Amino acid sequence: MRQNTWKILPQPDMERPGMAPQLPKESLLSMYRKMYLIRRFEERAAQAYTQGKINGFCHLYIGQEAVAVGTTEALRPDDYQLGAYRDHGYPLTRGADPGMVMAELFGRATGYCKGKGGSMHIFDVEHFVLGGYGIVGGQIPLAAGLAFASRYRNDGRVTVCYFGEAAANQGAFHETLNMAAKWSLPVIFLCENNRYGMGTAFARVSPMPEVYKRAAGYGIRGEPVDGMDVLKVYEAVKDCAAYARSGKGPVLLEANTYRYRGHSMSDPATYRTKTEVERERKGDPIPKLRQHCVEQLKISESEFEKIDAEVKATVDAAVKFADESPEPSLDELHEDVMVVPGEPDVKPRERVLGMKVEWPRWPGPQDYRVTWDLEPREQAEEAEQQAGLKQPARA
Amino acid sequence: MRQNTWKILPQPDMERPGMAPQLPKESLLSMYRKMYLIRRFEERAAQAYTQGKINGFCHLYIGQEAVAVGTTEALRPDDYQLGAYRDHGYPLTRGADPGMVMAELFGRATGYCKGKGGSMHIFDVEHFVLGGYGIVGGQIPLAAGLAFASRYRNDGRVTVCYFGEAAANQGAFHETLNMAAKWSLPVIFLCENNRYGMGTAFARVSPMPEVYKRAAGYGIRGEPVDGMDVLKVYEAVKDCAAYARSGKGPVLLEANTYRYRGHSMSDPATYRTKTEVERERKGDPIPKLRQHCVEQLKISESEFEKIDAEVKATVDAAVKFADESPEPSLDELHEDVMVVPGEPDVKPRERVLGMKVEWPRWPGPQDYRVTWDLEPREQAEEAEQQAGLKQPARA
Amino acid sequence: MPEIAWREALNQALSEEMERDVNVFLMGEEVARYNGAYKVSQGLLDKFGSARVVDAPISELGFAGLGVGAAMVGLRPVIEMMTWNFAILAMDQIVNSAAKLRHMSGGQLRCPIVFRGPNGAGGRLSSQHSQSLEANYAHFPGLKVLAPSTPADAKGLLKAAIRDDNPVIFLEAELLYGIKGEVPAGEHVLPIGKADLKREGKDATIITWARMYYFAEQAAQLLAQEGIQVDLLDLRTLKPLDEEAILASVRKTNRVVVVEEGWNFCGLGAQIADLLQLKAFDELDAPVERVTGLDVNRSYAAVLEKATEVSAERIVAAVKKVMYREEGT
Amino acid sequence: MPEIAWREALNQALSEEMERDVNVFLMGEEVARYNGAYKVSQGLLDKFGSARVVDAPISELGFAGLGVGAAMVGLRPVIEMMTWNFAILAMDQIVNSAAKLRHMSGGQLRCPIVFRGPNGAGGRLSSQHSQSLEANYAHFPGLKVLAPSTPADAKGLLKAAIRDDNPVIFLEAELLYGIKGEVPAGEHVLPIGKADLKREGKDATIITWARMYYFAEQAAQLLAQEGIQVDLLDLRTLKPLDEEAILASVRKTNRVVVVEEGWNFCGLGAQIADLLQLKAFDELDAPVERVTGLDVNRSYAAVLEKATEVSAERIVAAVKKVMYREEGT
Ligand SMILES: Cc1ncc(C[n+]2csc(CCOP(=O)(O)OP(=O)(O)O)c2C)c(N)n1
Ligand SMILES: Cc1ncc(C[n+]2csc(CCOP(=O)(O)OP(=O)(O)O)c2C)c(N)n1
Ligand SMILES: [Mg+2]
Ligand SMILES: [Mg+2]
Repeated sequence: MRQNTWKILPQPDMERPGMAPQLPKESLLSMYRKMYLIRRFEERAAQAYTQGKINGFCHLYIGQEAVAVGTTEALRPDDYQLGAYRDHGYPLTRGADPGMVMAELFGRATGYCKGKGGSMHIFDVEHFVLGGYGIVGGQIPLAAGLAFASRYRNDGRVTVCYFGEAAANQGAFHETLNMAAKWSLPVIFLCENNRYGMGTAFARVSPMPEVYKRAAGYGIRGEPVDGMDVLKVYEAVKDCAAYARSGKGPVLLEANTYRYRGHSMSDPATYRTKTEVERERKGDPIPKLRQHCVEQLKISESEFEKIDAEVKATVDAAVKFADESPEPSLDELHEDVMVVPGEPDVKPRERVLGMKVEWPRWPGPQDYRVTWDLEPREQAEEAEQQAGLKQPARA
Repeated sequence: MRQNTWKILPQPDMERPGMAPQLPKESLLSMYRKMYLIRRFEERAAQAYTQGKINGFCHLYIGQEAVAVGTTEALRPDDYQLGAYRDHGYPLTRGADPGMVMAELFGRATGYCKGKGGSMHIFDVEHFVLGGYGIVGGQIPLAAGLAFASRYRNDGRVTVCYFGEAAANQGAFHETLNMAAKWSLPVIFLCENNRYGMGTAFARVSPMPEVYKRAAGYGIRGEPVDGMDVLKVYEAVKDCAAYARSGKGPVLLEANTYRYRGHSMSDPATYRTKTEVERERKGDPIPKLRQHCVEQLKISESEFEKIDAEVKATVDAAVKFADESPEPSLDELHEDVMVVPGEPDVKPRERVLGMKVEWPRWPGPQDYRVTWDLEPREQAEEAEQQAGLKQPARA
Repeated sequence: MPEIAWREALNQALSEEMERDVNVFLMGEEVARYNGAYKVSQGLLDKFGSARVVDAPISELGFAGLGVGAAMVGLRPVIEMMTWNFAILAMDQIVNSAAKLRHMSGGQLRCPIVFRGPNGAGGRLSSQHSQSLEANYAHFPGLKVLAPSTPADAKGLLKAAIRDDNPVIFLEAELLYGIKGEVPAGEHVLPIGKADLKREGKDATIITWARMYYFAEQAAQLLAQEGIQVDLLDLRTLKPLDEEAILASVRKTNRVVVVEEGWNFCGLGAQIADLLQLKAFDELDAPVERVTGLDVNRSYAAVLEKATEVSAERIVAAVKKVMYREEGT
Repeated sequence: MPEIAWREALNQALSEEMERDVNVFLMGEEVARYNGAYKVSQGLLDKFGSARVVDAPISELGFAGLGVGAAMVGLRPVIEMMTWNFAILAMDQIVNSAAKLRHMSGGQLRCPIVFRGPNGAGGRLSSQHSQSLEANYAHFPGLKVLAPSTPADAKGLLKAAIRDDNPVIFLEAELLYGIKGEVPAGEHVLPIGKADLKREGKDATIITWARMYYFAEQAAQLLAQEGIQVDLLDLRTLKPLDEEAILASVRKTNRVVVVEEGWNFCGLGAQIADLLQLKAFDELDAPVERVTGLDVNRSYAAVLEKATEVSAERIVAAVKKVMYREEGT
């Protein structure tokens, strides 16, 4: 007989044996490079914001770099990712063109979304980064849809859905986790718990401030990870992705992290003390990885210096590219509202850089059959029979 | 130091020593009378529906009577109650006029809501029964608002919010339980788990079909009760109400029950077997209480026969009253859309029966001060400090 | 041509499109094992299996968003809302995700999804269950809004909606599901954005859509008995609006009545009246009259409900008014 | 009279009403310890304590509904939505609970609640954060909808809204919070439902509300330089609409331009155009022109955003058009 579906799975709270040392040096350096790229990128974005070159809301990822970088490292490059508005880092981990991301922030024609999306809505579909959303929690149901598509087509993909801890109080979170759990969708709900939703410490608005524990309400796997340690994130996501990919269902993974800046560029963050931020700065994930590599793995400092210099140059070039890019043409005004029959999708790097890119191909009518039996008849009938025969706990 | 707010409270699954024998005979007979009143009322409503005298959607409470009757018996008469569209029973437990409830179902001017609400929206504010709602889960946030008002005014009231198990998959459920838990609102979320939401067995759409277990996600008290045993319901609600009233916070109480009829009058309920229904009929809460009284407490059968006869007469009269009542006047068309300045609220029994009724008086500006410190400054500051100092589980 | 009911016409459209394209799936409450609250999906579970005909929990926001996510990567979800009243809970995903995806992504993504289900009155269902919400969706760029009247149009437009690469709001009417009409078997796809002149006349134009078409037709027959011949324009698509067809008719008749089930204030009819006064100012011989549901919450009581509703009599009176042929004046 | 900013005017209204009536409380995201995302609630937590100024979790549907429940038993909640874009998540509780309670209960209950927060563009916020949603709420019976333009009107109408026994949608504008104006200290309560003729002229009427008033005023000044004098009617209340004031003005000027920040299609301006063509058919010397936001999703890029927006220049051109004084023609 089928196992009771509501049984709460064990929630591994304990330290796992580290896989980190087994990582090749290139991986470590690549992760370092990406983290530093995001850091530097965001610092320059902040600067551009104060210069009035970036406008509107601009939410920096500084402090949280280890989460996206460790995650991407642990995934297949064609696994889907999407997140909220604090989204500059996600495409950068996947190999997006930094100049084009910066151009999007500058609202230029050369941006990933032609300057239409801006800071909060960065899409890099070529790299399976599917946005950038501004409604808190709004991306969570979308993630279930991506994972549903993967099960539907049996394409083996996993979806990673980033969201803030404060988004876990949205109804969308509850509804989605219930569906994903029931249908065993291959999705990692990756809560980036940076402890604040705007100016509100999470414990002030939730009696259950450890988000991963909410997994119990859906009978799914839930666990925390140190989001300030890129290797731990890598390790945890690797494990969760394998779990989800193998059909065991979704995971609620809570990365404990910290944002060093205010909520957005306009937030002075007076709700927390300097001491607090300084203390947290000591756990900065970027020097942490570097130190680990230098001290434990004897990688030479000079390699990092070289990376630093390269990243700086890359970001300088990105800013220059954005700055020198044209504003969108007014012809764009009515474009991209409705799809016109026969109109192809826009491929940003092809459009802007003239590169030939490999574009995701969603299977057409002829390409596959659906083999997934989401709810086998016997299972449904059994559930119905169980409902009929139920001898519920009647305390 | 304050206790960690997310700590999961013990969930009493175990049999409690029964309080039932200590109930006075009048209580038992009154509960029997109310259950039978609802049963008979609903049977006659079904009949009237097939005669075309009731229209639209009509959801019968037959089988679930023990839940509302046991609950009301355990509450103060001025505790708030509200529920979904399966709502004919709730006002009847509180002493609503059966003729006026039936008239509402008939869409007559003499109905509780002047025939404007109909079967799904029965309000008897005089008896603190605050509706009757048709959007699944829509009443759940409202209940938190009532309980909020009680804390705000320190009026000692408890709110009971009835909802079906299928409504527990709505985002509104999640958002509301989180708030109610965080603010320790005096509300009992009373899930009437009748195992089906329309034609869907609950386990088919939720990996966690025991609703009370979701309490863990909010760190609140959650427990099941046998909803087919009015004394158990009484006992459980009595206990939960005392708990909530004393400021300990909300409770998620799951009454396991069964509806003998289809979801609504138009549902043939082919998704379950005759055997199933027959088996469940053996647990009918009405004969169960009667048998208990006769066999255990030696109350004579004739007392019940007398009640049965009285109830039948009452319901006959109710149907007659409804049937002979006039349709609303067309002058009503534009009434009760907006409150016109100075316009008093409508008091149904006064309006229809000419009775002088005691009407709830909501305190005015001069009547009270707010003494509730929902979030004492120290508590907020501590939460913020904790967020700052957080050494989260970093597996 | 075979005569079939609305619900069967929809069922055909769904079945044929699911047959044609494996990317099409149907999700909603009670759509699978129960065969649909209104039996639109009768038999589809057996035909297409449980991954393509999916019973959702009562989580409108959640499964609407799930559909949008699936559409982003090339599936073609048909999301059934048990009624549009309940879809208000899902509105954020419809208007903030689906309607904006192509734009926010700068053209990288498309969102081929259909949200469908009954809109408008079901009959004696009181305030929360009787709303006509087309104007609310038509307001948002990025959505198409369809509201056919006949079974044939329903089939042809549902097929077109499923094939469209944009999010489509597809409005049905509970009270039409049983209505029968001739429906072409097999491939029958209608163009989105084209109104249908269902009856021709010269004296006045009645513009309407969805269930109100039947009231308008009834009114047209009554008027014909009095020698008044009307153009009866059934919009079928509410957005994009077929301005051409509207203007062509008013140029001929110079008098217009717009009939709409929902509330008057900020209803879709207001937009049509605006269009007419703007683009046919000199053609109009009388103000555009609107016959709509009354601007009150709907009551359960039969007499009150009836009094809030559009009727053929009210349409007749409005046509006479635009023709300055008011009774007794 | 003291000159204060919009946000302070709102703060005064809140503070005074909370002082006056213990039943009034404020709930929303960031309203308490953070003093409001836009600092409207500055200082209120300190003044009124944590039960009356409540930081809510990000649960729009939940806390909107909580407010409705509290209002049912006589509290007078003011529910702050951080923006109306997010309130779409709460729409069900606003339109299906608040707007229908009195009706469904047959007059037993009232629902004195204010939902308030910024509506419309915030400036370079792209598609999801820039929507003007008044038409969607104005469509529903059972709601009042207010959208003042000046700090004085904002104060006077917010106080009136809090004292009203019906659910009120109160629309602010992020881009106005810093705008200053003279505001009467203390008791200053304006009637709901009364438009304000902010400028008098004879040549044409500009009808507008909220932030667009400032564009209209600018246009009026430009027009005055060319000798064109307009009536500038600031609606302030969108529902119930002040038909009297609208019709009085058109009777005088015979030409109308309606200016609206939101989308054209099914915008509130359509309803006004409909009203005019219906009730002032013979008074109109030209079609009603509408100047609105473009019917596209809003872009982040400065040039695109600007091109979608209303401008004084576009209003000037529209006024000239209704006066048949088009440039170069
Ligand atoms: C539905 C909705 N409500 C409110 C907001 C305003 N808002 C933007 S971000 C934010 C805080 C979210 O915090 P969290 O989810 O923890 O993410 P973080 O910003 O910390 O990354 C709020 C309230 C919004 N964008 N959407
Ligand atoms: C938001 C919403 N979605 C769907 C419906 C249609 N509907 C009415 S009752 C119901 C089933 C609810 O089941 P449950 O909550 O278990 O209550 P029960 O009917 O069993 O008492 C559904 C789907 C609705 N009224 N509202
Ligand atoms: Mg956060
Ligand atoms: Mg149920």
